Amino acid sequence: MKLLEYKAKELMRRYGIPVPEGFVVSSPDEITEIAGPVMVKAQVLIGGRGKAGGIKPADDVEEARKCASSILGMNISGYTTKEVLLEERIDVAREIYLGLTIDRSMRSVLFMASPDGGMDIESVPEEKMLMIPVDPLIGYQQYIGRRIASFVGLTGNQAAQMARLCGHLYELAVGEDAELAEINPLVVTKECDVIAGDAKVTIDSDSMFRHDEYSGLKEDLTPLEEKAKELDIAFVQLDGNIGVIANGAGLTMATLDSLNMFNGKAGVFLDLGGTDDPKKVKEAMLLMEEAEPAVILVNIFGGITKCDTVAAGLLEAMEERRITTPIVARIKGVNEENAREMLRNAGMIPASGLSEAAELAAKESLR
Amino acid sequence: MKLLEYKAKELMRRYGIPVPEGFVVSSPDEITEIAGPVMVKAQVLIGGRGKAGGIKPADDVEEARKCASSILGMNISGYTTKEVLLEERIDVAREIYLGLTIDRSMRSVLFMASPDGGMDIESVPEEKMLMIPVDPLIGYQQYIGRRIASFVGLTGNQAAQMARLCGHLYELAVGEDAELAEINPLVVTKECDVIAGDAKVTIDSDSMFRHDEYSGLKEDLTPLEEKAKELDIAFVQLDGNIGVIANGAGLTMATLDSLNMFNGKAGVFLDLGGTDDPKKVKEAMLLMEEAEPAVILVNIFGGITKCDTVAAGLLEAMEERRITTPIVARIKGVNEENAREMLRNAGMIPASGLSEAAELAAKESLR
Amino acid sequence: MAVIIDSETKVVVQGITGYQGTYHTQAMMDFGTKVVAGVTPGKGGQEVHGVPVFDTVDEAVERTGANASCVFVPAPFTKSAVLEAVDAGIGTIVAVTEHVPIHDAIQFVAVARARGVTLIGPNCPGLGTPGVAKIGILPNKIFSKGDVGVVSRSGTLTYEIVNAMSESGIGQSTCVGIGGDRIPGTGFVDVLKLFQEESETKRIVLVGEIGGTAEEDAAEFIKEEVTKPVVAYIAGRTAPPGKRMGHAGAIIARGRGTASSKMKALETAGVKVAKLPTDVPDLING
Amino acid sequence: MAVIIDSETKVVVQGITGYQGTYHTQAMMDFGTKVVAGVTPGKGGQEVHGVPVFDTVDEAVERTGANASCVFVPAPFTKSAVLEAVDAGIGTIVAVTEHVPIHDAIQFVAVARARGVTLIGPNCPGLGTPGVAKIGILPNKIFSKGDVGVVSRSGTLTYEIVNAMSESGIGQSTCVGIGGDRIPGTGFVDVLKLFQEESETKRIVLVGEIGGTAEEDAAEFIKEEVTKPVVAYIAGRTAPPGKRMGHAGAIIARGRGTASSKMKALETAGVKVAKLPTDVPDLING
Repeated sequence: MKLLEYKAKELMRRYGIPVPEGFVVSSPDEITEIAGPVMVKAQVLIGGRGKAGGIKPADDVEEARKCASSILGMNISGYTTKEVLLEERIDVAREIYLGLTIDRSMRSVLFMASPDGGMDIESVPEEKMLMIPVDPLIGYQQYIGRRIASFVGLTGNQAAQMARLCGHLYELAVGEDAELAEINPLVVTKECDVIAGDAKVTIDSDSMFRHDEYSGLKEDLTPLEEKAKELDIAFVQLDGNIGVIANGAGLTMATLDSLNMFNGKAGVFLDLGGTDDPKKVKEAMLLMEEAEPAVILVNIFGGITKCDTVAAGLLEAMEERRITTPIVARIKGVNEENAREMLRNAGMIPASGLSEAAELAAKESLR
Repeated sequence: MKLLEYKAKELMRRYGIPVPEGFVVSSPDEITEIAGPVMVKAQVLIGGRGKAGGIKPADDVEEARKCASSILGMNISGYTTKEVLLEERIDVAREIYLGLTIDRSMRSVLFMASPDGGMDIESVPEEKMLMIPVDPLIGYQQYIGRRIASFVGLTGNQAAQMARLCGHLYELAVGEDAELAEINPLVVTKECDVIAGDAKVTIDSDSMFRHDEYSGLKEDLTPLEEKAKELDIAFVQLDGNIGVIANGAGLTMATLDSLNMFNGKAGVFLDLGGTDDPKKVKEAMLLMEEAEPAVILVNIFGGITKCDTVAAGLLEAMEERRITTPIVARIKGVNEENAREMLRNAGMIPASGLSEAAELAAKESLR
Repeated sequence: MAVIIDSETKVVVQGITGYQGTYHTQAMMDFGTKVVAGVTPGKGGQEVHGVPVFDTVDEAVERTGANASCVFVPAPFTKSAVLEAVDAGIGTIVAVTEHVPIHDAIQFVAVARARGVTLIGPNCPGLGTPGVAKIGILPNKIFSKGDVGVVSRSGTLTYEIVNAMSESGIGQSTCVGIGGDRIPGTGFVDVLKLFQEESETKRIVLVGEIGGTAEEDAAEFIKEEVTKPVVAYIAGRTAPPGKRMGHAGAIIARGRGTASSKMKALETAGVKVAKLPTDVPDLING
Repeated sequence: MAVIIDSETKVVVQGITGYQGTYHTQAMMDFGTKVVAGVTPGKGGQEVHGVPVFDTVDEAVERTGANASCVFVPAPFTKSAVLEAVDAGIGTIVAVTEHVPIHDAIQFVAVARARGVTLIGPNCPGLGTPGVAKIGILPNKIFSKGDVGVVSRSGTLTYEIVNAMSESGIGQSTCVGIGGDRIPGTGFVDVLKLFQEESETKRIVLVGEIGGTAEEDAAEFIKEEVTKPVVAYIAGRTAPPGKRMGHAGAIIARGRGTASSKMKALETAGVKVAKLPTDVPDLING
């Protein structure tokens, strides 16, 4: 669950991280007063808004309204701008990068910092990027902040501010179940204070059960994606014309790989997770039909359910929606011969192996 | 730093542990109203006040004042009662024991619980006492509370209350740096609630730097003990007549053991800790003189200071106070011959070995 | 012989009274696993398929000598359940539960590893040794006894591949599904080490996926330490790039984590890499 | 050879710019210890007795290869200092600081032990091997080279006994002052194990005190595992009973923890127990 900049900054403020003063509007009319020069910033869940014209300076209310009205509604890489943040303009002396994420190989939280923050952070050379995994048995300790401050070249009072800030960022990550908390740029102002210029926070969606405060937030999803999310089905839109339904990430990817071998191209794919629950198979089928693929390829490895029961779920969905799209279905497990017979009788194209299913679907899609 | 019952209960309440309603007075006149029947309880830092008559029931204000005035000023095992707690009387259905302390061999916090709480807890047989060390890497988890609830025979809602309470007690111990937090009895009321009948909390005195709230609290110390505490010198009053000054707990105890071999009996002993700081030696000497022993035995092992410098400290103290008590002094380390000469010239009895020093002091004390 | 589990393994099922717990308790027993106890707080005294249920793991261990655990409790309670098992002295834990919060996993994985406990998962199918025992949810019918050790990040894809192996007459020594979560208790390298040391395992199959650098690390380890032949399949060659973790993800990855990076690393380490999962049996045989 | 330290030991002094840190840096170097670095936050770039000072332990390790640490920082910062050393990969830590909060000690001792770090202390004099190296504050002049391993909970009493040994011509292999705090990083048993394994140590002296059950545990271990002759002294036979930890203390102790309990346990384990510290040299000699 990605948070918009202003939500992320609210969080950071709550955890004691300095952020500029600001407020959010969804219409220019809401701007009645500004305390001084501001930046008007598009609130979208995608990077690159600066280059897209989504960030503009304004010196008075009139100008601020003008900027807001030009930015509101703006399409930035496919995301529509519905809100803008009006934020006190800060005098930038230096831009630093500070990020906190999950390091798989160390199995820990990872601090990342670079003296060269700002736009081109991804191309910063390795030696300019400090990475410090936080030992989970130890947690955050002041020396981590001291190492970071020293690496990015801060000393004295600024180093102390940085060390405190790193501690707060860690507390935020743990307290809010953030899998990413990034400040780029972290600004050193001309007044020598350290303050978050931008803020990216992603909350671990698996932690929502203990964070009611995020349940109201909507991610910027299409109606189909929204529906899939509610059903706990991974939904991805690609540019081919074969709809793929499979269970498990690995098997789904293997199915895509197999299609590719026969020159088939996946359009939408749905991953049911490790389940072979016939109800979920049926729901996925109904969802898939709305995406209007040329062919549907179903590849289910039956774990705890019998294949014929899964097949029955597929048939139900077909009947309920009178689906006419060609369907290649391969269900592996107990009673698979029964299942194949049921599918054939219902006009589907049954397959027994993964390669065979992929070949049949690809052929069908190229007609 | 031991806390009085009402202070300990304030803490427990703050951490979410149910305690009876109550208030504290230091004079019967302060009692103007009680909400119902109360217990009037002497607030002293020693056990056994019940048997000493320090806890009495009262049904109305008149009676409460009478009880308070009989308990206030009461001497309980050497401690004067300066305050009484008037506490709502609770209907006891069962008394449980719950304690939390430090387990040296497990190097951890230890939960202790018994279904048989109350007066005679120390004689409860081992099989009636559950001990659960809390793995420091894991911390408190609900299953610890479940194990305790099950052991003391609570089920359903009471078990849930108990598990929550154990969690709060652990939070209290860690949050307040308690080395002991004991609830005896933990009462199950006739209304089936679980509530702390009594409360003992000892705060780790080494943690005072982060607990300003306890700095105002005074322990019940004699003036000499108070002075020793300020100087960070361990002061213990025994029933013999030899005053012992040594540095380090082990060496001090070894000095006592040696005295004993020669039939000498230590009165006061002062342990300077691992230091041989001449300033501290001098302060200890001045303190010791106030305790008026028959003989003073000084046994200092010089670590980083030269012996003659330590001896000079002793001499200063003698001159400042015109001390006439016989002094046996043994200072071990660099320049010890010099030091011995200085001591001899000042009229002290120098010794070179620990046994020799003990023998001389014992002989002197038996004159 | 086998890795991690053997005939002395006695399993306690945490969350045994739930649907999954009850179902897979039966499936594990059908496979031959000694399921000696179950735990569900508040349900102590009950029985599930004849297995006694206790309120705490500690009690289960004391009464039944359980030395391994299979965790089916819901995600919000998984951290506490795993820590309870560690604290009770359980030496092998399989955490099947998916959707465990990542910060919970970081904590309990660190504690389990520090305490020398073999933790598989979370979000994993578990492991099985044909003819000996199974802990987890791998389908019983896919296995056949043999000399190939299988280690996989995937669930159903593992079943697919193991099934294909069995159908081709290639049996398994032990099959370990380490799970696809970002913080796995046991990683490829841990299992490869065990396979290399264990004598009944003659050949190894590794099933990976795009994302992270676990396969690259495995390749490194294989190059240095593994002398047994290894066949691998990496799922996701044609998958779209995954969710990006802000700039941070790109900075950490620095070009690694893609299917081609993984396949290249493995090939450099002398591993035969299959194009499709169905090619794995052929590559093992030749 | 020696236990814990050897000629490859390179020490970083945490809190080197304080009075104690500066003094004992010189004393350690006089003893022959390789003190390669100091750490005091904010004072990186300075030098103390020619030893370079860094802002963090990590930097000190990277620049100087330090593999051991001696901690002199004030009690409020000791936890962070020890954890910093552990995190930086230091393998041996001597925490001299006294008055460390007990809950801090519980935490950092647990982490150090879990990470396989040898932590001596807190509140300890440290350890020394004559002719090789010393970490801590034991006085240099008390030592002489020999074959007796000394382990002690006490500070100055250790100096007394080691000094008496040296004056009687009995030298030491390594002398370890584990410190008198309730939560010691390294206990008697840990050190006894090392002495038993190490070949230059032929005999062992153990110096204990009343309180706790560390001596009883040591006696148990000696009985089972130690074949080298052991002489012990327990201080406090005539000391008054210590502060009682409410009921809890009495319940835990159940009669153990007294001088007579400890002496009896040790004697039962075949240990010669001295009545006075000054008797130790005679008992060692026979």
